[in-house]
Amino acid sequence: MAGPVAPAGRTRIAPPLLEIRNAQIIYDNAVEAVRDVSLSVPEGSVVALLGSNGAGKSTLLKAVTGTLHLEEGVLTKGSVHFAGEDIGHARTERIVGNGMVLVPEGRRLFANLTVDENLTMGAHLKSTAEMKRLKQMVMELFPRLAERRSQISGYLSGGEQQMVAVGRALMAEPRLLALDEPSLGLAPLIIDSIYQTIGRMRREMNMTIFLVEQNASRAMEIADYVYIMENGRIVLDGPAEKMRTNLDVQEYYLGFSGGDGARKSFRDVKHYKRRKRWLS
Amino acid sequence: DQGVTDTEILLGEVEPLTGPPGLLGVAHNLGVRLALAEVNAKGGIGGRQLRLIAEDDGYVTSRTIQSLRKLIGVDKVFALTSLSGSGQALASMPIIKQSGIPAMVPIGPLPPLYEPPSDNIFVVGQSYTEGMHQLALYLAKEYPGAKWGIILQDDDYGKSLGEGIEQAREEADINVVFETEYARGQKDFASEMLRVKDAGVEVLIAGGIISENIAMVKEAEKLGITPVIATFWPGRVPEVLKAIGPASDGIYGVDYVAPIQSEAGQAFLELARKYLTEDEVARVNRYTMTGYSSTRALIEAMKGCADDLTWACTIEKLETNPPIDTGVMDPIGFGPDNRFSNSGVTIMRADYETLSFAPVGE
Amino acid sequence: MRSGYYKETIVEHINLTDSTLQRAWIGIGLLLVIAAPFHFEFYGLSLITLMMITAIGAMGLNVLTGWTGLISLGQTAFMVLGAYAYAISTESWGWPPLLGFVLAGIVPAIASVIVGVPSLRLTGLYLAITTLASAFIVNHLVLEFDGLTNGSSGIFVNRPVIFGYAFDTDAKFYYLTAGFGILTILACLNLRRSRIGRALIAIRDNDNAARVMGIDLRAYKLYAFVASSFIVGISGALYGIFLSFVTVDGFPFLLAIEALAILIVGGMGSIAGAILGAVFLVGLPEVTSFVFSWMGSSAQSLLSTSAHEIKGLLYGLIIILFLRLQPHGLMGLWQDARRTWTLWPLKY
Amino acid sequence: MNYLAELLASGLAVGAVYGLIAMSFAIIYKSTGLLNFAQGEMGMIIAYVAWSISTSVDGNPFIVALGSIGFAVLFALAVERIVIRPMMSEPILSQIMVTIGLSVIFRSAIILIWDGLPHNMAIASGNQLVDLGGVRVRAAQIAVLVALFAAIAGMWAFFRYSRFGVAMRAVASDDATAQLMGVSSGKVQMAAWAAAAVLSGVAGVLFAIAYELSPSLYALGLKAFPATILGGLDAVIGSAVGGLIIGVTENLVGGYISSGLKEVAGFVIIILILMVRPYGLFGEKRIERL
Amino acid sequence: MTQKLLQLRDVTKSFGGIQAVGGVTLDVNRGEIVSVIGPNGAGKTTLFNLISGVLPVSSGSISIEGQDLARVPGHRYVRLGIGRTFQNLALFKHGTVVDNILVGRHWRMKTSVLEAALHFGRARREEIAHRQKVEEIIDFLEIEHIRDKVVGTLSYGQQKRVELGRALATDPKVLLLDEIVAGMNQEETEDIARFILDIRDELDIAILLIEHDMHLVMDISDRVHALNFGRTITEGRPQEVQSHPGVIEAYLGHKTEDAAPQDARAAGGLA
Ligand SMILES: Nc1ncnc2c1ncn2[C@@H]1O[C@H](COP(=O)(O)OP(=O)(O)OP(=O)(O)O)[C@@H](O)[C@H]1O
Ligand SMILES: Nc1ncnc2c1ncn2[C@@H]1O[C@H](COP(=O)(O)OP(=O)(O)OP(=O)(O)O)[C@@H](O)[C@H]1O
Ligand SMILES: [Mg+2]
Ligand SMILES: [Mg+2]
Repeated sequence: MAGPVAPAGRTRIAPPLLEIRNAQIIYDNAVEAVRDVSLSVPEGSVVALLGSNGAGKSTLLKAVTGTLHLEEGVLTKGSVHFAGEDIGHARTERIVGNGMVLVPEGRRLFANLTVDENLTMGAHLKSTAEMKRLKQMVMELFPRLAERRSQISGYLSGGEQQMVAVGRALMAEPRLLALDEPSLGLAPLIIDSIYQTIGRMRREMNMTIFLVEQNASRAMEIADYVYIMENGRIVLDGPAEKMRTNLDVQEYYLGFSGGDGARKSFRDVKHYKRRKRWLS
Repeated sequence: DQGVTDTEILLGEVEPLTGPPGLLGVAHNLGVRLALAEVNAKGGIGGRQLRLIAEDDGYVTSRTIQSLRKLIGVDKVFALTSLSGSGQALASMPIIKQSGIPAMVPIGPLPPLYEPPSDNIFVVGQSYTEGMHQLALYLAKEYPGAKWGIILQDDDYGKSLGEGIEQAREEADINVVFETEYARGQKDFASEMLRVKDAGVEVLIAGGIISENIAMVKEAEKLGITPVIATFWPGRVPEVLKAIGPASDGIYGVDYVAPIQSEAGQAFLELARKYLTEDEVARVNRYTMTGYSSTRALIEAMKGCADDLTWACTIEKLETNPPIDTGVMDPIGFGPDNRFSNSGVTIMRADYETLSFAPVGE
Repeated sequence: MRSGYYKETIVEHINLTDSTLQRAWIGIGLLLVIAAPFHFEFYGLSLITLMMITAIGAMGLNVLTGWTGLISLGQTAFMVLGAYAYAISTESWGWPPLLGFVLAGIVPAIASVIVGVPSLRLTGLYLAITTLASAFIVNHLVLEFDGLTNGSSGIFVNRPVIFGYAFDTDAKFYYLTAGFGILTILACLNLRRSRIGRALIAIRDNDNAARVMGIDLRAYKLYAFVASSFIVGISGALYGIFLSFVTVDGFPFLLAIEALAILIVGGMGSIAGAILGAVFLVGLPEVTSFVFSWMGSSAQSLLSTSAHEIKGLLYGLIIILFLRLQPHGLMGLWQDARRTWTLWPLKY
Repeated sequence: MNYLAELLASGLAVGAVYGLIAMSFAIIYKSTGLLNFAQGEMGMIIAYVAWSISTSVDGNPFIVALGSIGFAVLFALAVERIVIRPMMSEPILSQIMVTIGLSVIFRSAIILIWDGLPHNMAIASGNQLVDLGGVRVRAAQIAVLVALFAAIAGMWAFFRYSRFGVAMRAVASDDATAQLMGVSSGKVQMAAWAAAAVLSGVAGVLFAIAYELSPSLYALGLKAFPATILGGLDAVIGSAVGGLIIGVTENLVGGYISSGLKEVAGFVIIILILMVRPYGLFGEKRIERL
Repeated sequence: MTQKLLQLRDVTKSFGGIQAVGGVTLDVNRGEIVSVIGPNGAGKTTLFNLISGVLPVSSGSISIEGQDLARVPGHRYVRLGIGRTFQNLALFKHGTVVDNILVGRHWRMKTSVLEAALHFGRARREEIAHRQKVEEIIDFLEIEHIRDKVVGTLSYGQQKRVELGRALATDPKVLLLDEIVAGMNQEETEDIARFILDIRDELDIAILLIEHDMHLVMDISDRVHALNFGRTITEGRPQEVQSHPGVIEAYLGHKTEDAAPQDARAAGGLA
């Protein structure tokens, strides 16, 4: 597997910012959720990870941010390197201190803190002045949050909570931002602005993005490189442009039928056991 | 019977050895060990050495029962030297009666333990009721016409004291102006003492065990009132006086055991120094004396049966032996229909200077 | 080595056992229970009896705390009520013991409704406090109504005679307790696999969703209170008979903490956990005594006056170490062991 | 009138002791979601250490104060580091159970290290009687009230102005996610334990001076726990208020009705208040929405 | 017989100062699939909470099959035929998949505590019958492979399916689905779309759907109801709503003659 290279124009022969090698992850000493996965995220790039439910995407992100052990999960084989350091078994705060931040699955807001306090927590490692500036930026990105600023976050609507979760991660201005389904439950309009922001951060701050997303068309639009995961393995990977032309990707992730470039209607979906070519 | 080998006789006892009640249990235990060490030094009983197994129940009834079963059933002791506190002893009665093992009860003698008498349960000392009765009569005589305040604990201990006062009221003129019960474990007695002050109490019966009495007296000091204060024997230990401070001077007490400061008490200490370590001697108090005395009574009975060391014989000797005098309390004797030593009590007063009590009138 | 059994019918899913092997184990267990009095003497037997009584109480608490997630520190109140209901009805009024046992269940059950109704809105430790409060209030009432309860003097309780059969020896009383124990286990297992048990678990995991599924939260929380205190009341009556003497002092507040500890150490919500936890915590003082005697008699005499404090220290230490190594309790340990067993020699 | 004043004074004095320990329960709860069942015992141990220091340095109050605060902090940190921290990601009930185990150990240790006897602890003039307009109190009782108000002010300022205060609440709410924000939940927990130990130590020492020092001192924890619940488990300042309410109620009931009802009265108040406010007087509601 | 199944009249809900739902009137007829769309925080989930009895209405009325729900306690809504799934997952995490779905059958079971404790006769028969039903649902949703797993350990998407199963188990007349396909990829969304259509066609259950996936909404709904700030913007056939300027401005963000411009772009990449 070749893996992605740094985006064009930035020809450095540096190791990728995040690199996972031959990872195996096991829950409860019994469930093998990820097996032999290798993947790398070069500095300044956007890498997307797609895959069906239960494929192990979130598990991989938990491993990267050191929160696996909280759910009785263990990285049993392989290694995870971030910025050259082996973080396979490092403590979460240390990983975060080194510049990686995760928007976890299920939002995980501090339910009894206000929106404002949640955002403050995002900038926990920043100075107060920085925090104010970043908060300003997040409020502009999500005007809805400005209205709800002093509301207890546990009472927000699902989408509003998602905005807080994404905003909170942006507050950290991380070197690498890992997002677990950022567009989950958001209205189309908001999804647009989130992706615009991600794009902007990447351009302006050279932020590296590691994206897990079900909204495949959106993810492929912004990604440089795409991995596809099934049943705990990486089954397919390649540069985004190339992946878009893959017939299976078109059928299973983009919803085009039969390669004629037209989206098929959900009304016409037939049920038959289809076979993905990569699962031969 | 069980517990007797060619070289050894096993005895057992249950008492609280941990936590705050351990103050009482450990001291008692030392008394029993002292009595054993004394005979052992003289060659034991019929050439057999005595050995004691002490079980801790932490003052929890279910653990008392468990420990007794262990002592009787597993360790197979020959006799018991204590059944822990009064409630625990009461709960143990069925087991003890059923097994037939001779048992001495030197802590917390309550009437149901000896009325009606059980064949094998021997109660040493005096009941709380009678002790309180005597103390109240004395105070009534000494302070005629005084206003009385009574603060009692809401358990069988407090109830016994209350009965003692009732008895005294039938015989003497006692004017009670304030009476209350508190829940066991209470620490703050401010409101009670305020009511004492409010009622103008002149004689106060502080019916707590240890900490409660300390709290009451200190509170009286705080409020600037100086009633005559009377406490009961469980709290008659030097530590209480020390903890209260100078305000403890002149507190009344009552007991059937001689004060340490007395001649008999000093002689007892002398004996203790001979057989116990320094550390242990420091923990000697009135419970050591009762434990020692009652165990002596048991040992004398066993000695009388040296060749035929059985339960039946021991019980018979306990019944028929002449009263055993240990010096620190009235001679201990029982009779065919009497399982209660019914020891006489002495009224005493505290002296803060020497941290001790002395019989009144001396 | 077995790796689970394939089930073909639904009946197999709801049966309590799923294999002959399991049935064999249960048979062996029953035989052991029956054989115990022949092997253990006086003391050992009473220890096992105490374990059983404790286990019954723990299973009762488990219905409320383990299944429904309502933490209670007031179980002693229901034990006290059960014990007194039995003692008063059989000893003071001379009613037959069987009726006494029924009362020992029903009286606490009614009381639990009185405690339960005002507590319906409470959760977590807030509920723990109101149940704790009710325990204090019950004790106070028992002392207050001394005409009925004999106040602080307590009531002596004799071993029961049921249908002319006297459970007067230790072995017979043990069998009586074992009988109650087995009935409790069966009742709990059945409840757990019924709609009631599922409703309770649903309330614990997500009460709002449970309501949307048609579960009446108030009614079911009260069911849990009632069922739990019924069982706990029975264990209280047995405990009273075991002690042969019923007073409020016989049921210290510590028991409530210990009951909770049993569930945690055993594994919250599991019936087997409650039983194992009871065995563990009731047996632990024996273990510490053993460890202590193993340290040698010289050590013992050296520490003569503080030996018992050291035992206390050891007791606390063992609990901490156990939870450190096995935070999911004895059931967690058991599951780990079983997984290793079924999966061996394959690792995953 | 004076009778009432004296009842109130002693109610406040003992309530302040409950309040301080109640605050320490709440601090640990608020910042880690854990209930420390050994809090009363920790206060007791600190009081004993203070007593030991005072008997060996002849009662110099400054040395005693510094020494016991220093000890409180070190003690709390040691307990946190050795016993609690390794349990951090385990189920909360297991953590609570560990603190129950700790309480057993501490209670035994007291008697092992010191003894089972009650003692008179005379530090500085803590025992001295002070006359406040006809109401006599001990100096230590005034001190405990002062300490309580100082603690209230300090906590208020801390949670109002410090970002660390927000972090503490975040850790209690979801410590895994707090770590994802770069919060070191270990540090937060250490700070909470240290602060709690100091508060309950102050309460223990001053109680021992004003009343007595004995191995049953830990029972103060059993009094303070209801106070915390009354104020609200996560309401640090509310718990202090809860302590005062319970202290005053007990004394009023004892003074006007009967002592036997003292204990019960406190609990009845709690039940009544919880029926109206299921999260205590000042506690935060559990947030739930679908 | 009226075709009207669920009727909302002028329904309002306020939280303190916030009016989350403001005067919504909405009907769901038998055999219909109706979608509710709107920006985040528009009040869609709150509307569901009102219909399913999680929250009481502030004013207005809701009725099902002509029966007014105002005086019905929350746990009885399900008996009247209202079943739902939750946006943020509200499963019983420690139970297995089967357990969770069985809870959906709860209200149809009648065993009393005593019978349950004995597990005999009716209790046993009933249990078997309802388990049968649950197996059918598991079959229908194709989740056999996880049937005995503890729900808390399933992935997000798997849990959503279990929720759907649990809601189906309540035998609803109208099924409320709150963002059921969020977190699912194309393939899984297709499966769910098929389930929804089958549920409607085969089980004759009306469906009220909250969804942000416009393709799905436009493809399968009979009618669409658009909300903003708790108020109705418009209601009508999918195409009408999609081209409504208010909806575009508040929600979609661009004129969408063509349903999915970004897909078109993506498709363009193929050429
Ligand atoms: N805590 C856990 N314990 C046991 N198994 C788990 C746990 N968490 C996840 N799994 C299992 O690991 C596998 C991968 O789950 P994961 O959450 O990583 O999937 P995912 O790719 O994120 O799926 P989705 O798109 O639905 O979020 C699933 O089969 C799941 O059942
Ligand atoms: N219990 C509550 N207390 C206070 N405010 C609430 C409560 N529930 C909802 N709200 C507010 O009501 C508004 C509507 O919320 P709702 O969840 O209905 O939105 P929604 O349309 O479902 O949004 P989304 O698409 O993001 O899920 C939100 O602004 C939310 O903050
Ligand atoms: Mg996921
Ligand atoms: Mg919503």
